[in-house]
Amino acid sequence: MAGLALAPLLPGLINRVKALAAGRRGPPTTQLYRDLWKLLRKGVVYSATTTWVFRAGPRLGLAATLTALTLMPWGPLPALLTFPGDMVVLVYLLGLGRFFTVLAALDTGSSFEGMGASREACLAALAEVPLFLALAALARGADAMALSPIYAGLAHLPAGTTAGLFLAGAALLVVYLTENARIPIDDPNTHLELTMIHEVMILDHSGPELVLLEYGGALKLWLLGGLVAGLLPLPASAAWATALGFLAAQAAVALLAGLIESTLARIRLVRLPQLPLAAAAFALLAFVLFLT
Amino acid sequence: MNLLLLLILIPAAAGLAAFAIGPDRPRRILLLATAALHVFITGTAAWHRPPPLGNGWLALDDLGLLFLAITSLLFLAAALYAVPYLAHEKPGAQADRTEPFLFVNAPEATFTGCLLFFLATMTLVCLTQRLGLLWVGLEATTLTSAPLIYYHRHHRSLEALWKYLVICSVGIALALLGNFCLSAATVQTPGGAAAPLALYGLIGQGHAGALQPAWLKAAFIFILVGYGTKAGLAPLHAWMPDTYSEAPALVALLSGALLNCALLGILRAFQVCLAADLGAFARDLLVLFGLFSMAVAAVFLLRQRNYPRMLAYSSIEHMGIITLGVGLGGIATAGALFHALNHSLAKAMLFLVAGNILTLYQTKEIAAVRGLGRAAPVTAALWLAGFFAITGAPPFATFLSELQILLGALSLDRWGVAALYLGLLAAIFIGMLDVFPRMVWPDPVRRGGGAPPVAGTLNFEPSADTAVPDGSPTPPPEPRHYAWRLLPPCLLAAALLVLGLAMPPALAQFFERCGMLIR
Amino acid sequence: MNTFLTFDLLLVLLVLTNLLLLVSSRLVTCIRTVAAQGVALALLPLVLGHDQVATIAGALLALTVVLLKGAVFPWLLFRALRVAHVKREIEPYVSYTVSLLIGILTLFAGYGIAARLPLPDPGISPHLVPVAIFTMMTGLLLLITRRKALTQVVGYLALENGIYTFGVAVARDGSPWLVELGVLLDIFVAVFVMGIAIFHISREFDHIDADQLTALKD
Amino acid sequence: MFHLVVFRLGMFGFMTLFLTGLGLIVAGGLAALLLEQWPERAGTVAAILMVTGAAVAAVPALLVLPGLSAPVSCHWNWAFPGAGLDQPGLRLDPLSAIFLLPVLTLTGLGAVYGRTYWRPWHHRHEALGLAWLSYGLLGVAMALVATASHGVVFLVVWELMTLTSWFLVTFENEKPAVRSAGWLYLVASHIGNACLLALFCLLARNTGSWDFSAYPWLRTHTVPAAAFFLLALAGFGVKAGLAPLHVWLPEAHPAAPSHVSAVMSGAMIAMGIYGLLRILSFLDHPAPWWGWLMIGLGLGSALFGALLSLAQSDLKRLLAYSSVENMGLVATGIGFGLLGQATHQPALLFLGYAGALLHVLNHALFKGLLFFAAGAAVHAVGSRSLEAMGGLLRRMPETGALFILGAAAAAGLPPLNGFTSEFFLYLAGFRGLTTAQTGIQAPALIALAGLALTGVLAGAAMAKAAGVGFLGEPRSEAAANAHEPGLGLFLPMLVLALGCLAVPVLATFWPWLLAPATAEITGMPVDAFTDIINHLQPPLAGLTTAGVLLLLVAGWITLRMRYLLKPRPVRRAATWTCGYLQPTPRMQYTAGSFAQPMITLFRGLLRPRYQITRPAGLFPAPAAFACATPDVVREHYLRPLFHALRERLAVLRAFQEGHVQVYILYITLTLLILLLWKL
Repeated sequence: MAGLALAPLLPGLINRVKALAAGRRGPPTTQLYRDLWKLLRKGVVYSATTTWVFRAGPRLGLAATLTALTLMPWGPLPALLTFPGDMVVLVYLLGLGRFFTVLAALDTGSSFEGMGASREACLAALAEVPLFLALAALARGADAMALSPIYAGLAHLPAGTTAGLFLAGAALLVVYLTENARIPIDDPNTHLELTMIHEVMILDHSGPELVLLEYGGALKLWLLGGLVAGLLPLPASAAWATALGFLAAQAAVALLAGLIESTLARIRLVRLPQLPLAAAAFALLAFVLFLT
Repeated sequence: MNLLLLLILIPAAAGLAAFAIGPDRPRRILLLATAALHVFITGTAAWHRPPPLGNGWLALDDLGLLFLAITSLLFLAAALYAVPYLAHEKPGAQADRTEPFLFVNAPEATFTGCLLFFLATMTLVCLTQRLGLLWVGLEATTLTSAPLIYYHRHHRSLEALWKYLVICSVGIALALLGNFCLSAATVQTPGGAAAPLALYGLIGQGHAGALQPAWLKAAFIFILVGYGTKAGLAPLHAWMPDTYSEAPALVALLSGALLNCALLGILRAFQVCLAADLGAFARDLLVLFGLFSMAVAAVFLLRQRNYPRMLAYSSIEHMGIITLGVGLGGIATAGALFHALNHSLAKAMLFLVAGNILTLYQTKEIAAVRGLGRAAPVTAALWLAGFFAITGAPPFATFLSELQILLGALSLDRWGVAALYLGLLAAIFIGMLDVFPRMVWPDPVRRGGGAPPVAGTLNFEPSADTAVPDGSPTPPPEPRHYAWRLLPPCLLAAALLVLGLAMPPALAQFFERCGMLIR
Repeated sequence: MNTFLTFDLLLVLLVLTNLLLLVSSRLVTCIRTVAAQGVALALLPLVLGHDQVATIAGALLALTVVLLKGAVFPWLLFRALRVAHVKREIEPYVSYTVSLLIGILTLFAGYGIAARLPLPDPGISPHLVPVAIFTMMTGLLLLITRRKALTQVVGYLALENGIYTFGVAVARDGSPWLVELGVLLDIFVAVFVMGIAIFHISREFDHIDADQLTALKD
Repeated sequence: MFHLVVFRLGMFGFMTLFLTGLGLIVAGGLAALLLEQWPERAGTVAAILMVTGAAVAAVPALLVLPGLSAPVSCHWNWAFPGAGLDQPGLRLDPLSAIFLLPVLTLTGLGAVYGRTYWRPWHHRHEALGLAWLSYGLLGVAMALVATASHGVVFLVVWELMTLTSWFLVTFENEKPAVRSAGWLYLVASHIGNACLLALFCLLARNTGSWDFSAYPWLRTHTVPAAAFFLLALAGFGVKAGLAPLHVWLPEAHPAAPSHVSAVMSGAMIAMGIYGLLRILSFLDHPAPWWGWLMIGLGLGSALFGALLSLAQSDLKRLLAYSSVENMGLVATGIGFGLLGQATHQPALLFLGYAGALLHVLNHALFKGLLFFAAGAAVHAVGSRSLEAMGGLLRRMPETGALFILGAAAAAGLPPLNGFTSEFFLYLAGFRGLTTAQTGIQAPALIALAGLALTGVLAGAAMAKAAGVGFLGEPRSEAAANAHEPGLGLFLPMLVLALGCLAVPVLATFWPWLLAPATAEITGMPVDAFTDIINHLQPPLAGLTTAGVLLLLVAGWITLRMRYLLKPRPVRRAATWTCGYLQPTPRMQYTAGSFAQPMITLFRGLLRPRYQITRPAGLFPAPAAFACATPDVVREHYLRPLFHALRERLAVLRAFQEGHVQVYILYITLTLLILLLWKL
């Protein structure tokens, strides 16, 4: 539940790191909370072209992410809901959100949002394979079929498999960056529609509608960040210590993302596939390491 | 009087009478009556087998009965068709359909008379067990059918006649040589002198082994090439497409029966080979000819432009199938004999429908016949049904027989033969598929009306769609008595369906018994 | 005269007629030659002294053959010739010299084939089967290489003669007279019908060139 | 009480009931043929009879499926040469029942749909009567295929199915595209059929019987099982549309009337799967490579289908490729099943087979729905091209909503039915991954990655179909004037949509329902699966919980938002287009451009064709860009092959050159060769 409250911190954290790295002061870490709060009080403007699908997009997107959150373990701590194959459900719930966001974008009839939708779908296609490969590698490593036992099992892995964990973590990190449209995949702060991917999709959403999207985005960052963070060695002495450790790990992942964003430039759209492909290769390698 | 003799004499006498009768109507009735009587007597003879006549001159065995029944049934269909057909043909000069000239028809009396003689000679072939007499009968079929081919008296049918006459005569002459070789092979047989070239003598107990293998082989080769020419086995088939495309539909149909008769000649020689332990040698040749015929037909059925020719090639294919089945032996034999019946029915139906289409559209070009489905729905339905029947699609009986032959090939572990057989059947189907629907369907609409052309939808079909001028040819109104001309093909289709779905068990046993004679 | 000698003389006559058929361009010569050939081989059974000749039926049969091949067929063909107004075979597909060469080759091939077929009766000349095959092949060669429809009929007759020779040689018990008669009747009708066809062809086309009958093809 | 009734009926009536139902369907077709002068009445009578017939025939299927009734059968006498002693017959067992459900459902609903859909063709009533008859016969043929228990009967009804569907595919035979589609369909079917002929003849040859009941003999004897498997795969693969045997499918499905497309796509191609499973049920001890081959083929088809589906701009063709994809998923499931069978892992086996069977059902539901809805859209717009649609959701709200629902289901998204069966497949994949056998783990990983990629691509394709076709501004005049087609088209869609929702609700029951059929395939007793099914309950229950949770959360957010927005100003404005004041529909992202990034990504495989007219000079003329992605297999392999064959073989036609002399030469040469060779 803490995730619900803390998630909007993450984008702030990333931006903060970026600003610091660039030598600026940057917006406060809680900027997203303020944005959300402001937006929440506004009215909305709907495009005359749109239908209920346009409104369903943000709602279903948020609902899907929220549901997916119940499946995310806090490191070795089990998730609210856990069952064999829950990682598939998690990934597909994100897919559901994306499907309707894409539809909502297409519903506006705008060429820009169509373009964003098209690129988003393409990125998703690219990210899905490393995500599954990484999760499968972890499942193999922990010899379990549900997220919670997997992450719980990782703590007890033999010492030689750290490299595998590291590789799987790298793959998940790429997925984290890709799915959340961060640099070097996408620049969330760009202001030219033609170069945007995720942001251009939500051009027409306003007010509370935008809140749903932005908040959903933050939650997704939390969710995928959690998958990476769970891989880090967390204190296992007590549940509260683990939870605290997990929060710290989440923050660490965000910091890492911030660092990556500050040091790398956005890669060209045509060369985009290389990154997820590399991630897939990492995940495969991790799998091979877990096999032996 | 012996039924067997009656079977030959009645059509012969009717043929003589047909020449004598002046007015058309009684002559047509005579034709119908003879056909019906022939079927009736054949049925009776099948029921109580009449005793052999003379020293094997005329005798009815299962094999002969099968081919006799086919001949008789086809003749009935032809006679039923002939009456409205002849009634439609105008006396005097008429314009040709494709070229600018006038021609006349042969006198109807000649036509009917020859038709009946033709029946008599075919019956003789089916009934005799003396190979010499069988030869005489087969040569006679060529001669009695020659005037039929030249019914429409113009240069194309004359060319057809000449090819038919010369090539078949040469072929049959070779078969005569085969008969001589056979009698050379029999010199040492004990019963040889008593009844030369009588089948029972040749395949009877103790006689067969005394045949001289070298002569027997030569005999089989000559007979196979000789009768094979008449039966349309590739590469001896060349006369067939050229002749069939010009003969009246009716005659082409009867030639279907004729092919079977020629095949019977080969089967008789095959029986002798089997009895003399030369089965393997003969089988190899039959399988070879069968497959080669199918292959040749497959090649020529691709891009065929003329539908009677297409039917001729299809006949070559099916004679190939039958030969293949017989050559394989085992279960395939019964299948092959069953197929002989099915093919005759299906091909007869197609020829009759083709005749109807010719009457409607006045052209033999496939590309010029379009929109049959709307212009003449029943004809179109029959044409499509014929297509599926001839390509061996269920529920038509052809499917069952082709399946049996495949099963036979597989049962004997002839994998290569089975694969080739299936492959060629598929190729032939593809070739014929280019033809039939195109004729039934209306002109393709290129612009407007419905969906725009979708990207990536490229036409697989050969480009004959563009080869024809635009504008659907509108067929002239159906001629008088047209409905009557639909009856025989309908009956044939029904027969094929019945054979395919609910064959009388006795008939199935009959085929299996026939099969035992030559396996 | 010795039977064997007579017999071989007849065979030589057959060979010579064949060669003449192969080189002759005059249709009249061809018709006469093939008629002579027919008469010659009708005499073969007499020379061989077959049993069947002894019977009246057999004698009648031989007489019929002579009549048919020596008189009726030439008459039919000459009639067709008159109608068609042609005298010569023009430009065969294969020149006369080459035809001759091929003909001689087939004679050798005939010996080759005959070697594989043991004669049932050792009393028969070993040359008979090769000559029969040669005659057949001559007929087929004429059918294949000549252009005029009439020459094709002549070729058919030569083929028939060859087969008849063969029959005389190997089927010495022969076919029953009924079949023989049937065979003769068939051949007669065949030639008759071919004659009629030639008549029609010449009327329809103003020529009797079989090689120009190619409207029907694929 | 219920059991008692079932028992009573089962003794003497289930087969009769089934056959009565089929008879009613045929009667519907015949009635339409007889009443063809009055097309409206003909359609009504046919629809009523067919729906009744389908419902009646479905009763025994529904009872046999979960094992409430024992399998029922009937026999009759049929003699033909070589028939042997076995009596041909029908047998309705759980495996048949699974496949009967989509067949009967779609046949019945399609009849209702067709009654309205065919109205514009009423002036061509003579063609319509035949089309109705073909339609009825198609339904019956499929039902008989699923129940035939005799090789020859199977082949006969199989061909009947092909021919009747061919008649329907070529219904609009004046269109060149339809003609070529018909040609391709029949050719492909025939080639597949050749394999099946060989297969059944081989079966008969080895067992000496045509009767399926004799075939379990094969399980205990040494037979060339691999040959059976490969022949079945080739023959049935054509019908199921497994790549690269799928070429006919994307041509034929769009060409057919929409309800026929639905029946063909939802039920008929599943018959290919049925046939394969039926053959597998005769064989025991599959080799592991069978499983790998199936998984490879299946994933290949799934990926290929999804990609090409994404590349299409013809709505029905897009759906057709999606069928290729889904059949690929089904094949993957069968592959897992075979693998489980080969390596003696009942859990993997069960997940694979049950997933495949369930996906067949689900595919029938959502693809039927999608084709119905697409038909309504095509009907309204007069074109199948997505570029001519757009904005249909505003004009056809119900149809549009159902299409989006179907699209989401087809994209395999939770909580809809498509995901339920894909979940089985993923579980199978993870099961393979976590098994102890090393040989399975790595390929299972690849399979999982393939499944994942397929899922996303299918999602993109479906988003494209729904988004470009139904959302945004109308892209053509006709689309702007589109309107709801009425109840006749809507009702069948609604039923299928409810089905899409009902399947996941029943998630935990499906293993129980599918167990008898799986037992039938593997020859194992049903009890053998009890443990596995019990172990399956938590994931399925979890799936349901997650679904329910999702709906609750979404509902809560929606309500909350409504409450929140009630007092707020809500304005309507034009879409933001970077400052353009008058955006036109032509500025929208097109179907082609939506797919472009992904097509470019896979251009090496898809080989798209670009046509570019570049702007040039100071005052450039209008520029253009067009991209088409024709089927790779067809364009780059089959078409050149066929073309070359035609050309080469045509040369041989010169042999029939007309001279009688040459013909005699052929005879002479044949004679000489034979004499010299054989004598």
